[in-house]
Amino acid sequence: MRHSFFSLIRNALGHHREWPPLWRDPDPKAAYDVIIIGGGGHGLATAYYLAKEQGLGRIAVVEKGWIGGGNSARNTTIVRSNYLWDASAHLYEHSLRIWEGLSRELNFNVMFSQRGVLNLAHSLHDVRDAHRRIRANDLNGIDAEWLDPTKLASYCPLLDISPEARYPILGATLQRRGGTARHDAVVWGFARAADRLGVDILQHCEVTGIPREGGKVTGVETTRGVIKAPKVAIVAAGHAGTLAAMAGFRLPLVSHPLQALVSEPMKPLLDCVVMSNAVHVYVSQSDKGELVIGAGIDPYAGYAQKGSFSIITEQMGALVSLFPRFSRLRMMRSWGGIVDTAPDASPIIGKSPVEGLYLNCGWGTGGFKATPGSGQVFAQTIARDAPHPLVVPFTLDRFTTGALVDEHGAAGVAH
Amino acid sequence: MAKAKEMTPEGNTVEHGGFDPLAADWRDRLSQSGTATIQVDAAPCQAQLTLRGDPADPAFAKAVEAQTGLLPPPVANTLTADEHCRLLWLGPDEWMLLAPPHQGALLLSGLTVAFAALSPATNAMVIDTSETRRALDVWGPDAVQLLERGCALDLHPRAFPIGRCAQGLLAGLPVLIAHLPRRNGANHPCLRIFARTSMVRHLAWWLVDALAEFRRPGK
Amino acid sequence: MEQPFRLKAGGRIDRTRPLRFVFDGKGYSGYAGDTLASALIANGVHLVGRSFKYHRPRGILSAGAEEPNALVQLGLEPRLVPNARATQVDLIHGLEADPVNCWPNVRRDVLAGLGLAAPLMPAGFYYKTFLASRHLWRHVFEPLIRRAAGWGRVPEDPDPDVYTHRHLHRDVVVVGAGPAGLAAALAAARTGARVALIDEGTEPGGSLLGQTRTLDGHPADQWVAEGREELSHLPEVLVLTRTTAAGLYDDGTTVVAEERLTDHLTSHGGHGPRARLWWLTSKTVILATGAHERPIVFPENDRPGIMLASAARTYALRYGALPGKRMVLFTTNSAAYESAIDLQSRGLRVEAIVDARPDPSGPHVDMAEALGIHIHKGCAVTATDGRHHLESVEIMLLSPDLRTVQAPRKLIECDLLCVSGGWSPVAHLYRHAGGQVEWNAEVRGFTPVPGPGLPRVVGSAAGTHALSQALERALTAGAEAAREAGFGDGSASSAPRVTETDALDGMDLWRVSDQPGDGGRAIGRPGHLSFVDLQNDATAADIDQAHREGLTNVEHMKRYTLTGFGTDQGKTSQVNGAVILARAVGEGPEAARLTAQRPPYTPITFGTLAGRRVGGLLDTVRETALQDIHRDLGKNGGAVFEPVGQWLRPRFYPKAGETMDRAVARECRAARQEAGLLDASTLGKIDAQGPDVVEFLERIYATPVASLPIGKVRYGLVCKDDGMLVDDGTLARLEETHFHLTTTTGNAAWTLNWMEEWLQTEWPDLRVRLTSVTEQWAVLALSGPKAREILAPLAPGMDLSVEAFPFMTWRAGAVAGIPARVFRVSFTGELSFEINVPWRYGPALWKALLAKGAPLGLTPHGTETMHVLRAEKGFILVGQETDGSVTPRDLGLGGMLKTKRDFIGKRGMARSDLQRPDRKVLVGLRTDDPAQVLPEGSPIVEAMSSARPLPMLGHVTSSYLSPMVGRVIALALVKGGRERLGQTLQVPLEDGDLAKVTVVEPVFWDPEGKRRDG
Amino acid sequence: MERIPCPHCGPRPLAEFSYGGEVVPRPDPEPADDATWGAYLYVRSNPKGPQSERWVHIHGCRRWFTLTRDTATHRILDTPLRKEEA
Ligand SMILES: Cc1cc2nc3c(=O)[nH]c(=O)nc-3n(C[C@H](O)[C@H](O)[C@H](O)COP(=O)(O)OP(=O)(O)OC[C@H]3O[C@@H](n4cnc5c(N)ncnc54)[C@H](O)[C@@H]3O)c2cc1C
Ligand SMILES: NC(=O)c1ccc[n+]([C@@H]2O[C@H](COP(=O)([O-])OP(=O)(O)OC[C@H]3O[C@@H](n4cnc5c(N)ncnc54)[C@H](O)[C@@H]3O)[C@@H](O)[C@H]2O)c1
Ligand SMILES: Cc1cc2nc3c(=O)[nH]c(=O)nc-3n(C[C@H](O)[C@H](O)[C@H](O)COP(=O)(O)O)c2cc1C
Ligand SMILES: [Zn+2]
Repeated sequence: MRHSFFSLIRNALGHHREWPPLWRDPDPKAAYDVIIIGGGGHGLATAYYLAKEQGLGRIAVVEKGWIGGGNSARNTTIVRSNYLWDASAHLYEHSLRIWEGLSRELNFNVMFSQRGVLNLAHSLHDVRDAHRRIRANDLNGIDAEWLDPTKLASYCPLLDISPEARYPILGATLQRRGGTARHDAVVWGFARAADRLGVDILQHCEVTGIPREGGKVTGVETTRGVIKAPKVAIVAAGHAGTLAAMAGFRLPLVSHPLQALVSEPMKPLLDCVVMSNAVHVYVSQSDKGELVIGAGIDPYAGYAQKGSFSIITEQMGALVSLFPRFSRLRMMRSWGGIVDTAPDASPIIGKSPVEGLYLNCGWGTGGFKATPGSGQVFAQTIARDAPHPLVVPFTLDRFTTGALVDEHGAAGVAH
Repeated sequence: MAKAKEMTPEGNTVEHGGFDPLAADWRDRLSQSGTATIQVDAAPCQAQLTLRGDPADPAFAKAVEAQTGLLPPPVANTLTADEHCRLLWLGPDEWMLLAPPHQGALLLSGLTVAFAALSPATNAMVIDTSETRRALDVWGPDAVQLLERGCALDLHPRAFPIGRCAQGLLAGLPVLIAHLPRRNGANHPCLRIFARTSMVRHLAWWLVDALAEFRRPGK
Repeated sequence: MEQPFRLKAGGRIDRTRPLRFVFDGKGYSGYAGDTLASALIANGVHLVGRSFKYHRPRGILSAGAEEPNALVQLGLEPRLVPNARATQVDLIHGLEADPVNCWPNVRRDVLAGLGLAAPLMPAGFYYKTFLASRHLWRHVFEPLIRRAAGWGRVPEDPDPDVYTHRHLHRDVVVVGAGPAGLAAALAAARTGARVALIDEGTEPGGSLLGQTRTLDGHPADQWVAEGREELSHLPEVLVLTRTTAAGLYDDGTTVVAEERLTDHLTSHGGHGPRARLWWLTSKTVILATGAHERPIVFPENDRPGIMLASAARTYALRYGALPGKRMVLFTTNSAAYESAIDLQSRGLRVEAIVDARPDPSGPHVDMAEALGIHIHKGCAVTATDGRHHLESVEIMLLSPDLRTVQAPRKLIECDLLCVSGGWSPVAHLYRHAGGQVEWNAEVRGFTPVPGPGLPRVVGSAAGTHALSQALERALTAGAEAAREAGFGDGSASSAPRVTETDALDGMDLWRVSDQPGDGGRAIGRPGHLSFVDLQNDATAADIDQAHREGLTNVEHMKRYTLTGFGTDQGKTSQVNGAVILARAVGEGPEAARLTAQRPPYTPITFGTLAGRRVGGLLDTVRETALQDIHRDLGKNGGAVFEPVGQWLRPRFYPKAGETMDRAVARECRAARQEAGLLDASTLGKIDAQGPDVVEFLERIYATPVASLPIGKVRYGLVCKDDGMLVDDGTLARLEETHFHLTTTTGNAAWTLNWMEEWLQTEWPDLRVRLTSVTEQWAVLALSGPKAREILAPLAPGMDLSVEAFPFMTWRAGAVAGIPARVFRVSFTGELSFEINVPWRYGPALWKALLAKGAPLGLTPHGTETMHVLRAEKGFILVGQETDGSVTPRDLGLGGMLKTKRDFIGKRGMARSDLQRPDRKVLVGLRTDDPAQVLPEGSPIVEAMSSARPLPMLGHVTSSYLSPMVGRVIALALVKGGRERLGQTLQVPLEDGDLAKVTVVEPVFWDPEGKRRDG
Repeated sequence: MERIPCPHCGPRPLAEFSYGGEVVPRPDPEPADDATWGAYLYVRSNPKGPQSERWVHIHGCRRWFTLTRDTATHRILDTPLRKEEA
């Protein structure tokens, strides 16, 4: 059933009793052409594009919990493409272009909202870096602007731009095409669309082993039995390392807790995304009204989907300093995700040391924005067993050669 | 060639008066911020020497005792003291010697010589760090409460009795806090807080700000 | 009449202290001790807000933290409080409160009609529509949705209040001061342990404050008062009220709590902080957080006048306010009969008890019947009526399987419907610490599953609803917790005798069917909604729909229907929602899973979280000994500062009316032509000594160390093991085994820690001692052709001649009578002395130098001039010419690297990508236009075009107008830059302009280095 | 995880410490090929479960130490022995 205003009316007449499941709940088949491990946004997008663009028939996504319950459920939903290095800029911009038509493509409103993303500069060093990034963005065909404090004040009047501030705001970069999207909708939209193309979405199916024969992957062992496949892809974010271990290799990744929190829902007050690397906080307001607020990662490795309280107090000190009017608002809920941080804050996409086993991980604190693009280029990489041109710089061998794509500056804190 | 260690840690040998981040106006602000139950003041400037060495080497402890009259405190986060000097634990092989300003140079050279005679395995050394920290004193019945506003150490007298010291964070900046029996001869204990010299004014500001909470209206 | 629903007597309010307040623009009165909710009820005000999605009229459901409906906008600018729960707002004189989500007022809300559109707004409707155009979405639909969503308004002005923090260590922390918590705290405190007892309420007592029980023959409040009294005499006990435990961290040993200090005192900001954040670190934690009564899900269960049974009783007994005149109780258990009985005795007429149990019996039933209350057994409320307030309820008989209802319908007129669907233990904090809960059929709630390392749970929170048992177990838990912390022997006194009226009997009724077609008859009118989550307007039908759409995991259902997503975090809806979903799947409550519980327990103010570390106190400000001088210098009120790490460094010293460019030009000229003076005290300084110090430094530095003679200084590079440059500085050899090292300002702490890490973890055998001496030495950099002339008279004992004191050496001696170490290093290319004196003499030295030097043209300069001067010389600045991806070789410093022995970074640099010939390397740029400063960070291209992406060759790292060179200079990292010397490249500028540049050697001033000796 | 046990100072607030990560031995650089070196620089076991890791009491005694922590729960399993308090 296609979604539209008319189908909504039609269903209202039937008391919404006729909506079909967004996706089926099939039993695992004995074998597939490709098995995607990880039912987050990236895994589901990969499955969708495999089915849609690569013409692969039998595809399964196996998810140990509920789809979208990993970082896809936990992120602050910032979407932008204004990365520093060419390789990243091209990859994220590719994704941003897909975002712009995604709701229609999926026939599911992912509530992509191009409300603009600000990155604040608090020191001359920040200004220099901001300028470098803006100018590089321009040559990469990515929209980017510099707002001086005056322009910034009119663009986002809630900000305290007084020069007396402890870390005065010297200006900000703005990507107008950046914004936010509804994280759950992205997962559900891709799941529904993939399901319609025949992809089996297997929830509560945890991969417990990755069997191999002669250095070649043969499928996965799961809590719902062994499933065979000549091609398997690990798209498990924070758990990429544990899955790699099952296949007998290690990755240049460390999993860290990253926390986020929301305020109580408020009437509209903030119509853009604001990020500050220097004081470690970023914020936007969701369509439901809550402020969605992120901060820096917890410093230690961890898989517990929770972090330390001190991070939250620091984050709030920074937020209230930037937005003195927010002081009397209240935190409604806080939570943590497990982010797979790579040494250069860039993802790893491509082949693994095991034949037939592919990797899509290392998105760390900032992979939500890449969800559609990542799925698309990764699908091609899997189907053709050769890296898509956009992912060539992001293959695993960069950690041998040293050709890192160091986005720490542009990736900033976390998003 | 002149040796670096000829440097004196003590101000009187030179003509100019030294700069003190907690000079008059800050001392005034601190004392005026005090309440009936909490007093804050700059601590007197003392010579501060950092001592390093192997506590397992008895010769090291002996050398320290011979020069200072004090044994390195055997227990972590405690201090030993006599009327003149104090020796504070900073780490398993690190201590801070506090001495009257005019004794600093003497102690420095005495310890330097004494340590030179020790086995290289002890890796003993002494260095003048008088300038690196500046201290504040806080005392009064609510002194601990004031610090608890920005310090996660357990400063309750059960856990932090007189004779204890600890390094940690106060107001977000690194400090060393010592619980001393007396303040400048006055007959009450005090908490002496050492902060890095470049940060001590920020700490003083923070304390003044924190004290506002303890002043009753009308006072 | 004032307060028409106020009882003549009774309650814990102070009738001698009447208070005036305003709600929705109308004046009312209440008493000290009231909450806003109880005062509204006393005034007969039940319509307090509008719901989120459908703008339905809503009243007060509860008397506590679980309230989903009664959200108000509190106070006046600038002290607005958005989204306050009226049930937890202490009434104060002059309080102003407004309902939210309605316009122009709560009775005549223009969006009230939205309820009619409910059929078009099922769960997640927005995902299914607005798909036509992304512009329409962004500019029309999304703003509409946003405007309709959200509750309160953010204040217009910055918050005038301050907030504070306090850290405290305890042996035992007890959360919740109801009977269980009080008992546990008493038992623990009697051992002498340090105890904290915290409760979100205004006074200890918890549920005992709204009941009629007796303990040891006395009214419960007497027992509470005695307990409080005893605690107040124990020296190590802290009792905190109006303090909500927000979260339990660190395996359940850190309780984070917010104490509200002034909101209950005045509306215009009290004395002192508004709230305090407590960080309670405890050896053991006891949770005694009670239980929340559960509503029942039935059609139209959301009207004002529908209230939890225990809440109605609390309003009457604790606040002396009657929530209605004629009530009906709808219950699944006997305990709720107490509410009916107590309310009847307070003058309210109980029209009927509708008991879902077919055959209720027991003392409560007998008592109710004795009072002449009619009990409709095996019945359920199936509809309600009343526009802004409940007017009647409709009841029907439940089928034996509870799934359907049967005629006859019966209508009962009433203005209060009390509901009780059982009790849900409050296990929020337990779950924060990783504890699990599971369905407990006996108490019909999800109770904590004990586990190692988890806090103890007592009282209703543990499902122990019988008061005598709760007290007994709490006393034991308190004593045992104290023993674990090292106090007492674990034995506790015996519990007080209780008039036991608890009734555990009850049944499960999760939902009164509103589903035509599932075997039963249609009930209620079409469009009747059965609400599960009152705040987010999530209905049972929404959950059905979520189930049908495949969202059968409770976490999916929550996110799709928004059940439990509101400011109450589902305290009254989570269990109902989870079980309704389980039943849709065909399972019972034991199969239901609750959604994750996360901090905070109730919303916590941002200001409280931030504490005083906001604004200027956000981060430490570091100052050199010269900061006062910098502030005073210059005519415009001192230097212009720039933040560098935590320091504030003078950037330049403008004279009156001078722009930055002119000031910097003046400072540069002085430094090159006469002399300049820079406060370089912020440089990191490390004292390194020990028998193995040379070996250690050889391993750390990429540049050679051992060959450095005593008395000499060398420039050193520090790389990470990946070969990338991270820091630079100088090494001065003081003695055979003693060095003075400098680091960049920004990396000082990092570099020392990095060296210690290698020393302590990798090479513990090396005998080396590292000490930070950053603040031991104030550093003044005196440089310029007249430096020697200025310094000489101040350092009579020091031979400053080139021969006696050559470049890259250091000498000790007195400068201006101050013991000093003088280093002949130069960051400007001019003759230069970096004079180190004990920190405290920095100002004295500064003054002495200026006194001698000013007549000769000595001019203080800031960091900006320093940057220009060093760039003219092609000296790099770590962090400006580098970005973590640049090696020393890329910077043209390869020649300085050690070739023979290993050092940190050597192997890393040998990796293939770091050997690539086309790496970006440091070059100079000469702009065609001599006045065209290139914005730092600008890209460099072969030839500009409109093609995108356009490949970049590199970027400009530094660019300044050089007054001495007489033109703009620039440094840049350019791909294969050395091979491009002489080539013309282009730098696109922001406004579409282009700068043409020629690649040159990166040294613009004195390439032969003749000036450094003066 | 709000508190870390320093072997010298006892349990202290997390903010006083700096995390050093998994313990990784540095290979002999001479024979190491690029893959070995890259693995040493970047590749980690990143276990979900017990991990031997380094911390430094940076705002306390400045000592580095190693402890075992379960990364799945953040619980510290094996704390280095605290030096005798006498
Ligand atoms: C607090 C926070 C804020 C963030 N903010 C932003 C932001 O603003 N912008 C942005 O672009 N990015 C942000 N991110 C990052 C972003 O969330 C992630 O990069 C992105 O969601 C990753 O998607 P994914 O599909 O790869 O991973 P996930 O959504 O985590 O999916 C991986 C899935 O794999 C499953 N899995 C793991 N192990 C197994 C197994 N053995 N068997 C089967 N299944 C398994 C997991 O259960 C999970 O569902 C943030 C992250 C966090 C935590
Ligand atoms: N009929 C029933 O089933 C039922 C239900 C609840 C209570 N009771 C009665 O209460 C007795 C048990 O009393 P109890 O002490 O367990 O519960 P209680 O409800 O009396 O007390 C719990 C207290 O904890 C406080 N609290 C909860 N969460 C908090 C938090 N996060 N921070 C600070 N304070 C918090 C509450 O404000 C309350 O004062 C029972 O024996 C029974 O008599 C009965
Ligand atoms: C962008 C965003 C907005 C959210 N808004 C809310 C909200 O309004 N109410 C709420 O209770 N939780 C909200 N959450 C948090 C989720 O309830 C939940 O905490 C998060 O998905 C992590 O899952 P967990 O807490 O179940 O582990 C939001 C999460 C995200 C990522
Ligand atoms: Zn320590």
